Amino acid sequence: MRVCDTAAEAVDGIEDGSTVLVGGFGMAGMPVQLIDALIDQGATDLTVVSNNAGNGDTGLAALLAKGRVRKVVCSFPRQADSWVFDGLYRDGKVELELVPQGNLAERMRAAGAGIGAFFSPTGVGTPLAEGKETREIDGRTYVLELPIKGDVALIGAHLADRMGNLVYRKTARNFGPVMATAATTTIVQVREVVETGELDPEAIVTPSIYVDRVVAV
Amino acid sequence: MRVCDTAAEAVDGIEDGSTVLVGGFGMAGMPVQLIDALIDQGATDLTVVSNNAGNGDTGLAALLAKGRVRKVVCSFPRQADSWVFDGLYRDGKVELELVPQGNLAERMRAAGAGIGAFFSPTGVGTPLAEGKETREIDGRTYVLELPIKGDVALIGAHLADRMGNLVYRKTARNFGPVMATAATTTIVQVREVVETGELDPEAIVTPSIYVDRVVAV
Amino acid sequence: MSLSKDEMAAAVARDIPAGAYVNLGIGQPTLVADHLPDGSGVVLHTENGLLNMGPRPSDEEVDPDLTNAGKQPVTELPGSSYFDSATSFAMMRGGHLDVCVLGAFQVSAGGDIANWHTGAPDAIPAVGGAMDLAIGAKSVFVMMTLFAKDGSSKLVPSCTYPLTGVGCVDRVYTDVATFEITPDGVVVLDTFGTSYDELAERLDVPLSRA
Amino acid sequence: MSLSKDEMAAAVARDIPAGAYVNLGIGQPTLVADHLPDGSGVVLHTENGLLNMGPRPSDEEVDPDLTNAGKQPVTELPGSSYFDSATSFAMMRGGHLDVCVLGAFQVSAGGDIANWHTGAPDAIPAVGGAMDLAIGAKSVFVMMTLFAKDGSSKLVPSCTYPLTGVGCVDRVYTDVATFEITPDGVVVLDTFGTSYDELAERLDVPLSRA
Repeated sequence: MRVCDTAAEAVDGIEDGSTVLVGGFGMAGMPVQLIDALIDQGATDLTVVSNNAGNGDTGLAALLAKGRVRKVVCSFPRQADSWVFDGLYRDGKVELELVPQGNLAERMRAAGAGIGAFFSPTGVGTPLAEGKETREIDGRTYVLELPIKGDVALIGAHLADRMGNLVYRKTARNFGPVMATAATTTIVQVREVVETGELDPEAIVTPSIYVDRVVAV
Repeated sequence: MRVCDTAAEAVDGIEDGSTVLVGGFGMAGMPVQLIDALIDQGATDLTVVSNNAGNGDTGLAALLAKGRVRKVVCSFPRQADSWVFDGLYRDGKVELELVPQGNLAERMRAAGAGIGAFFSPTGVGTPLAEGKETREIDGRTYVLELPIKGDVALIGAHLADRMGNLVYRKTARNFGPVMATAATTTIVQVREVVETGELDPEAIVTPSIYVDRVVAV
Repeated sequence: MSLSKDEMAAAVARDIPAGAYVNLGIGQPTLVADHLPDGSGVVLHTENGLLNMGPRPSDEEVDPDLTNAGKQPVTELPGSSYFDSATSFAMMRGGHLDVCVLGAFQVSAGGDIANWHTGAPDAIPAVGGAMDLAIGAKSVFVMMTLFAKDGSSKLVPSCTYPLTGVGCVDRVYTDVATFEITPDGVVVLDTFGTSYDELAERLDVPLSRA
Repeated sequence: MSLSKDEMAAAVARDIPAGAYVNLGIGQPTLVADHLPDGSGVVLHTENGLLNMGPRPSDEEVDPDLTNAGKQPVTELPGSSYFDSATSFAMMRGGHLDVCVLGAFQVSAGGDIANWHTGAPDAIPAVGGAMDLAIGAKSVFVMMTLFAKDGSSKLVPSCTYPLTGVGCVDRVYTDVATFEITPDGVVVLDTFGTSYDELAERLDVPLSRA
């Protein structure tokens, strides 16, 4: 675990072609400063896994606008302010894998938890299960879903201690905890880094084992 | 959600033949008063799912000694003080399904999370995977594991509020949270029931949706 | 008289049991919250990670860290709890919600629902949590106008739009009638400004009376 | 001189990188904690739900709510976190622990481990978290005496006891030698009170020198 001085230091070394898990539900929990640093860092040909595909012209939308993203894996790309993604998608400049939100979260959980695959009832009989293996178990039909593992996770949290334990704030928690478990390198922007021992051990949401780099922004 | 006055009220209606998930790791988190009440209540022919199979002569061991348990599903029955289980097992009076601890927890999580089955790497190539379906995924071999659903969960927690939100204390947390999700009826003994709003919403471990009955003991 | 949106929301609210755990889908279903009686004890779930969600805050109280699934600012009530997305969807998928209320483009006589994609070739698809909600809650209520702008019924023998979930809808609340989807077919529970016979004639779906 | 249990634990401790996340199995492996240097930053995991576990408390400080996987009282260090069993085993199974140290009845030349069951027909089997630990950690270290009481080697061509995990052991720390299990076979890293040639003669497993 490294406490970084700058967002640039935090995103150092992210390679072209990486799968990057990006936290946030809309703007809540979105690691905007890390994404800005990633834009400056220059990695390209990225696969981005995130619930949405960018809002307005900042954060994930800005990364998309720079042409750095080859493929988006998400549940809800289309929003009132998703014009950047919309344009790229219509022009065939970005690939989309649409995943129901619960399967998206559970596929990342599986990656983090060492589960090889799981049978989900979500999406059965819909276009999003087409071509996937199905099985009837105990009278119900399920579709086989595979893990989504990230090379890197970029997430936003509220506070970290110097070991990397994290707490979040309200619904900004969303995809942060599961993405932290699912990436080889988990990079976190927080509002403040506190001394080790200041966070209540009973209330820590992401234990330090999942966190590689932290930066206060 | 009902706040019960007595443990007897809390365990009312548990039927013969039920599958009962019993929390605790050794004595930490063991819902001793609920088990005592279950002994008095009289339900029999039970399948008990718990990490251990009783310690000493109280709690789960006492339930076993009364001959109420047809089958134990657990990871670690044999302990220095598991003489009750040991005797019944050697006499062929109780059935044992031995499950690796992580698969035990994950199978209950699957039941609570609506997952039909999952591929686990744990136990592959060992006697505990014999007869189970295996599959190679991405170069690794996994064994297919099915959910374990309870009719009832009996768990111990530290505090509840009047809605049924729970917090635990230290390593007494263990199987409580996952069992709370995996049973049709979740019954909880706590040290104190506090007013709704007194628990920090960021630190609640088991949200009220999973809890049916609470009793302070 | 047919029902207004608010009257439809009130009709749904009346059928939600006291103390139920409920998810209200994005759009019209969110109106249902305004019609739950005081002291109902109904607990609202929002899939981005909150139980016991409260109403929209005043402008001064808006907190960007506290939104609903529609990304609108909300509040927390006493007894709230926060959790991450994997936990939230485990809760939904695991059948712990008593009721979810969804909007829909179409519902079939067999309880299939289509509410995420019109199938238009140039549309950008977005599904969010709709498929998880459709198959997860113990009871799935749909709230929609019965007829589309072109006059066609949205209660259909079989959905023509891409499906969200199969055989999962329990009740359909519309401006002119309330329907129950049963294994034996579609039952008309109530009509508003129309009659059972008018409906039976206009819909392609076999109906029966409650 | 062959190593004492404490010297074996010290040998293991020396090979644990600073800052590593480590699970020490029940029994002898717990001795390793006593040999980690001050300031190593090694974080101990106990599978019943705690990271950054501290040493045994004084008798007055014993807390029945705070134990390790062996159900012995322990303490928490600054920066600890608690979590439930499903989360704890997700952490293990997901490959997040850097090292786990296990005792064993037998280890095979291919890295199989047998440590949960002697196979005796009257034994009551108990596996606990051993199978999850064996396949979960990035590096699996085994700590055992090399020879059983009857003189037979516990490092074997193929385990005769029921397996705990297949092909998962990386290193074997014994009283008379330390071995590395590699895809190309078993490498002797160190010997204590014996020689490579003596070992090569006594074991049924092909060895090579480091």
